[in-house]
Amino acid sequence: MNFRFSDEQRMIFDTASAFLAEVSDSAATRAAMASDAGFNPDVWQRLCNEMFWQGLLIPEDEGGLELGHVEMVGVLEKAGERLFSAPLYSTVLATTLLLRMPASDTRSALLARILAGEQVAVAHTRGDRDWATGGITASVTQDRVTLKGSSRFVSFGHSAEVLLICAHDNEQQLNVYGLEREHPGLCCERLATMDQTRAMAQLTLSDVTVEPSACLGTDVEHVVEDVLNVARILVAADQVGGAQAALDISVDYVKERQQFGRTIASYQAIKHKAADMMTKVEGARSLLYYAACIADEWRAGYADSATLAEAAAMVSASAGEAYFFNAGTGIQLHGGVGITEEYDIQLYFKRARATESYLGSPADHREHIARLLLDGD
Amino acid sequence: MNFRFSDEQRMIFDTASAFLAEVSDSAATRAAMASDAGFNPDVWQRLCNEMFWQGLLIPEDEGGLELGHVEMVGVLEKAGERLFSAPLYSTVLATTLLLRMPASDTRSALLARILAGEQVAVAHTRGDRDWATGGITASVTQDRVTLKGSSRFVSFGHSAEVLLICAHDNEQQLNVYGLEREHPGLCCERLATMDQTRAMAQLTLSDVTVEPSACLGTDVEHVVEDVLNVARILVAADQVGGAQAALDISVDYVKERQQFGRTIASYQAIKHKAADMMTKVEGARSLLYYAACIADEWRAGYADSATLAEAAAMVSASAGEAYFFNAGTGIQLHGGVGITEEYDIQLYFKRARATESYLGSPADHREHIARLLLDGD
Amino acid sequence: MELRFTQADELFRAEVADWLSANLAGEFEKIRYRGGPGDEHHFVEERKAWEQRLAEGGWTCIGWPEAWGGRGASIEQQVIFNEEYARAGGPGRVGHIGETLTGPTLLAFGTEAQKSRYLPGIRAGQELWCQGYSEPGAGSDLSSVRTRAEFDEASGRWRINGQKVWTSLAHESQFVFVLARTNPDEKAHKGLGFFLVPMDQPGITIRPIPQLTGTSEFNEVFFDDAYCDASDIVGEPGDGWKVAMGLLGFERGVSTLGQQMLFQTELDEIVRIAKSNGAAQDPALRQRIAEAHIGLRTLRYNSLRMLSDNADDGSLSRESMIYKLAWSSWHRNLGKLAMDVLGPEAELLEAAPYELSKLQSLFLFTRADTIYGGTNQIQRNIIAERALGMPREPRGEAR
Amino acid sequence: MELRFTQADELFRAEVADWLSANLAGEFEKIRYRGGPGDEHHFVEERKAWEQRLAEGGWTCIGWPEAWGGRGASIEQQVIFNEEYARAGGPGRVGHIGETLTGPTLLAFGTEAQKSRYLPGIRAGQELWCQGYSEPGAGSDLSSVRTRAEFDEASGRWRINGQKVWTSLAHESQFVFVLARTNPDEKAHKGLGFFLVPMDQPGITIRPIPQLTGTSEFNEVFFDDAYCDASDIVGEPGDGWKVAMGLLGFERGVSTLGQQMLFQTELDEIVRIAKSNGAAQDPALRQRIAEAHIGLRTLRYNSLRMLSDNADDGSLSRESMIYKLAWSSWHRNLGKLAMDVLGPEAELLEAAPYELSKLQSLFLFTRADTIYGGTNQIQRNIIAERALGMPREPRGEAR
Repeated sequence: MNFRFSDEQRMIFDTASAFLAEVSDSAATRAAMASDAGFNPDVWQRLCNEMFWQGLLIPEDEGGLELGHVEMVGVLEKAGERLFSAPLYSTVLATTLLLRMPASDTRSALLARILAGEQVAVAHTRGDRDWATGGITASVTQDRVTLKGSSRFVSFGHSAEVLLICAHDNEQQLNVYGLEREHPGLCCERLATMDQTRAMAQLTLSDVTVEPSACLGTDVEHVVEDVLNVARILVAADQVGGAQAALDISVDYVKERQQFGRTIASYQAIKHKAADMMTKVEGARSLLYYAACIADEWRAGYADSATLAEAAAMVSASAGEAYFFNAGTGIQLHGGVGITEEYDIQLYFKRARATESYLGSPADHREHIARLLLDGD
Repeated sequence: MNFRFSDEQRMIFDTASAFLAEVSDSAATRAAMASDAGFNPDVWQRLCNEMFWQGLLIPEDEGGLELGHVEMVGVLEKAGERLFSAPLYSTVLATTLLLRMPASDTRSALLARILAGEQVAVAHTRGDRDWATGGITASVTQDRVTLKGSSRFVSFGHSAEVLLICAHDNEQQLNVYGLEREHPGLCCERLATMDQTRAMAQLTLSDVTVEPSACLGTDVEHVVEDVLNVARILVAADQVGGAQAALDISVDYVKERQQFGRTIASYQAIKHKAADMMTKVEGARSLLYYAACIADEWRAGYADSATLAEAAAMVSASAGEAYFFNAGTGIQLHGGVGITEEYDIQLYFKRARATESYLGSPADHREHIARLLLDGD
Repeated sequence: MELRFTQADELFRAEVADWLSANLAGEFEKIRYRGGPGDEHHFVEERKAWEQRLAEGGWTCIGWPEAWGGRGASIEQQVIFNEEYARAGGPGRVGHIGETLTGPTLLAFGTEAQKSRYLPGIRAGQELWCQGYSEPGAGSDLSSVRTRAEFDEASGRWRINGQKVWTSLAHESQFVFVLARTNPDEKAHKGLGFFLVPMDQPGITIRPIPQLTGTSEFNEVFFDDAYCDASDIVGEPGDGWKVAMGLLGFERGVSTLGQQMLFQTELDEIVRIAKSNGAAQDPALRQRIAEAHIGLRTLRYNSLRMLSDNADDGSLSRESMIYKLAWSSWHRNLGKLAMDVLGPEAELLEAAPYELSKLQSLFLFTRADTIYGGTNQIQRNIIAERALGMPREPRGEAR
Repeated sequence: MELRFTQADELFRAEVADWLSANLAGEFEKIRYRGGPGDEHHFVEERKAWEQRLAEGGWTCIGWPEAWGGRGASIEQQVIFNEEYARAGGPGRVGHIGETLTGPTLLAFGTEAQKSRYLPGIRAGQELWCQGYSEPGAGSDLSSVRTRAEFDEASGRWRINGQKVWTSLAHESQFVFVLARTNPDEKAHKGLGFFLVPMDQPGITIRPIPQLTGTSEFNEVFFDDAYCDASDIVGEPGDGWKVAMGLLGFERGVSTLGQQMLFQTELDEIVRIAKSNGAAQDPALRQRIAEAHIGLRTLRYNSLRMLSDNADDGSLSRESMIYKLAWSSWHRNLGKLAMDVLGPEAELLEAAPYELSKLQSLFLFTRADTIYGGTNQIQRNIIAERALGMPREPRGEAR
């Protein structure tokens, strides 16, 4: 038992901080937001070349770094601190899904493309209240598969070179298919969203026909569920980072700001709000590191799906609420300027709201926990 | 439209305050708590003789004052401020129920006994989570009725001279029967409860036989529901009074108390808690006065049962939470002495908890409102 | 204590409703429910025309004395008017600052000449006003005014220099009232003056403030040698704080009832969505929707108490003191509730690049509710100090 | 970062579990799960005997150096011991103040003579300690000490006069450590001394404080010419604050894990009741039960971070600073949750006149959690000032 980062891990995170400070300051974030794709391709290429985060989870024998979710989570936390606007989460999600598919040449080829800096995105949900998988169906015959339907809230689906499509087949089994973006009948459009730092797309498939070989895995509903629980932990990392940044920039602001002849940081009402923010984020962080450990245990086969799901539900509820609380309270601590476009706190606020409802609300996650505790024998 | 007390009403409340200050100070409350009956019979007799609150709602032609629920609520608010420990609420509840029963000699006789200072209590519930009416059944034959079962949380049922028993008959209709305390087979025992200021009893009826003439009303389920909604408003009055007192004594305490060289009332953390307490209690009070008006409109036939139920649910949720919040926060503002037996704030805290779960929790009341809003067509 | 209105009041209600139904139609149909908080920048021209239509019908400034063109309407009638106006979807009033702030201020503190000059324009819906109170960096500290007013002997006028912020509708207004320091040697509440200043002059520059909504309801207003006449000071130099504080008192009035009707419209919309998208089956959301309903009704009866009490004497009652904190917190929670009821859909804009839906706008704009007009922290100070008699906050003692 | 324990640690766990299972039985069966917070006054004699049984088994003071009778146990082993102790229902320790406060304080600041005199008695479970910190009216302001210690030249001993409050187990203890002012001319943190004082002397009077629970876990302790030896001061006169602050640091330690196991027992009981009485079907309670579960797990991983960090260096980490606020708020909410899950039954006492059920006791006693050891308000000050670098609270400037 040792619940502390190694020196090597600390170094990774320090490097991440330094890189992100350079490529993801306020101006860079706003430029990414205003761009059509929602990110800066040059930054993405630098990330892939210099940081190699896209290969962090990929096994060494596939050419990756074969590091763990603890490292991934730490990096995403730093990205969240900086409102990093890039297809990092989406690519990690796709990687995680791919790594749970049976080994195949198709899979290896996709992993190699990810390592080379290409983007892969996952379409798994209709995107309605319950975030269940669905929205796309697969009519499977001997020699071809026809995909139909649509999927919303596909993270960076509009800019991905390859889409991993989760589709229910004739027998209600969930399969995963890999499609090139240019595949005939596949339409990927960016959605106009309130949070502009995490670009989302809508995929529409009108009678898309693929070879059976495009299928990366069949009957993988449970695998996808596991992967989405890992995804929740990855999102929670972003939330913890954002909640920390919201606290930090707000404390910096109130220390500077004078009112009624005192720095407003000296008012107890302000101090206690800040203390509550810190309590929220440190609590969420403790759960986050636990969940990251569990994701590694799950990958290694030591933790089962239920343990992973419980960890994901706990940290999603906690980090989602912490981020929203901290960003909202941060606006309040900023006072009037908090609602102006000029200050960054409102960007954290919008990202907090977007991530809080992504892949289930805190109340949904608590209900998951309640089922575990209360609905047994 | 005029949402303000008349001069006459203010006078009634001022008189109530003065009387309660005399008979229900901290020492008197503690003496009542420690007594077997949970109240001081002399004070009760003085109340009946000097204040005549037991006759406040009774029509003039039955010998009462024929005042409204606004006056009753105002008096109960003052009683709540003083942690008044006496069978006032229980008697008002019984009166309200009696007044909705068909006029009869039996009814008039009971009203006269109430006016004379006797106590009447209502047994209406098993007292489990949902507070539904029930627990006692009536086997009705031509010439006699047999009552069986038990009822918990009968307010001052152990000291009442007469018990009004709500019982379901063979056809699942709810009827009301009047029983003398000494009736054979009827056992009324005081319950040992965490809050000692509002005494509660358990009634057990083992094959109690009564004449059909003991029946005060048949098929009155809806009437009893209305009366219980009035009861919720009466309890809310106690809660608003208690919430106000919890605020007042806490503010008085922090103004006196010095720490780190300052009166602790000068700390913003303390001031803002007090401001939140005031916001809660004033909000609940606004709903309370509305609900009291609705109770009067209901009595006059201008408001229907649904309007009464909505008002009761709203004020119960609001006043219940306000009282608990204020009493709990009051303990915190008192610091260490808040948890000692010596200070009164803990008595408010216990009464707040007891009343908050009595006749339904705030969450139950909100669910009632949600049904109205969300479950229609 | 009486909930119901008299028969005479109900006749008045019918009159208001009939007039609105006949007039808020045709060319004005499209501005129904528009121009509220967060939407002030929409349909301004149409709303100006509407303001004049209202004036023609005698429905502006109904609470003013008849001598100044009002109806001398009772509190009850004003409540009724505001309710019916909101119920009919009456658009956000462009003239509200003149009607509810400048007017009452002049009626209380102004000279006869000032009243004659300014009240008719407000009453007619022809002259619009904006306010110049807050200054950059001063936030809730109204008294830290750095804008200066000097009497210019040469021109015989007041010369104003400084900067104001958070000014709504600055572009649309003919006048601004300005709190400015007349005596630079005095500090805080002392040495202030209250000025009535025409907007259309070279010395005034307006800069919109881009907000998190992508819109700019608020402006900065710069005064660089702006002028007003010698007679355009309300009270004497040094009276500014007294006048300004009186004015703040006028803000808590019958308009709260109309505001609540708008809130009800928002809540109704959220209920409608919840029933259609399955959120109504979510137990946690059911609790919150019920809580919103209870909270709004609380605001209503709180306002009725407030209005009934105010009829009694001029002082602020306990329920008045909590009102800003109560409504702004309630409204902010409503904004979050709207998003949570929408679920994932909450993210989807009306249109690219950044056109918000009505509920998104509610969500984002309500974060300002707990800040402007005195933050929730300031409100709590006020409650603790004025209502509960707790010690005042120490000033200027930070380290 | 590694969640799992090593094989060696798991062997140690088995050893602890085995010993407890063999020893916490028979005569000690009845004290399982007893004597925790709010229950300290129960089974005191039996728990003293148990303390000695523990000592015989070598299970007291396991974190102390072997030279002083400890096992020099690693943090991991201490965590394991505390977990297994709680899991087995180990009773509230009567010796915990000596073991976790006096001992570490003497190990850090004491003389060899003091260690030799006091450590063995603590280690053997023979000499129990209580603490004399808080004073009446001082509350969270530890530094406003009025108790005085004067060196009495005649007897060559320290003479102590004053009053302490909130002292648990005062009647059962042989010693009390006392923070007292050695220099009456100095204020606040200065001029204090830290004394080791025998309880059994005429100058000491104990008065139990009746609490809202009807019980008296806490006492007032009066010092009227009480004495201790010249050598019974830790450090020099004037070092008292430094010693006391060091001691407060020792409080945040491995015992948190054991505390959490007790919390888990409480939560399990609440879940069991919810499943049996229908509360488990109440959606609002489901949310709160889930929240309690998540909160407790948060405390756990927060503690593991804290312990892992503490292994690094001596300073308080961020997660340590929030811990008191987090656990006390969580526990207080748990008490309310217990009542709401019970519903109406929550009111029913175990027995007249005022014997509380375990959950009622939890409910009432947890109101103290957010007060003692620094109120939540003080905790927030500490977090803001020490962790976030915000300005300190002004002292003594009220009006």
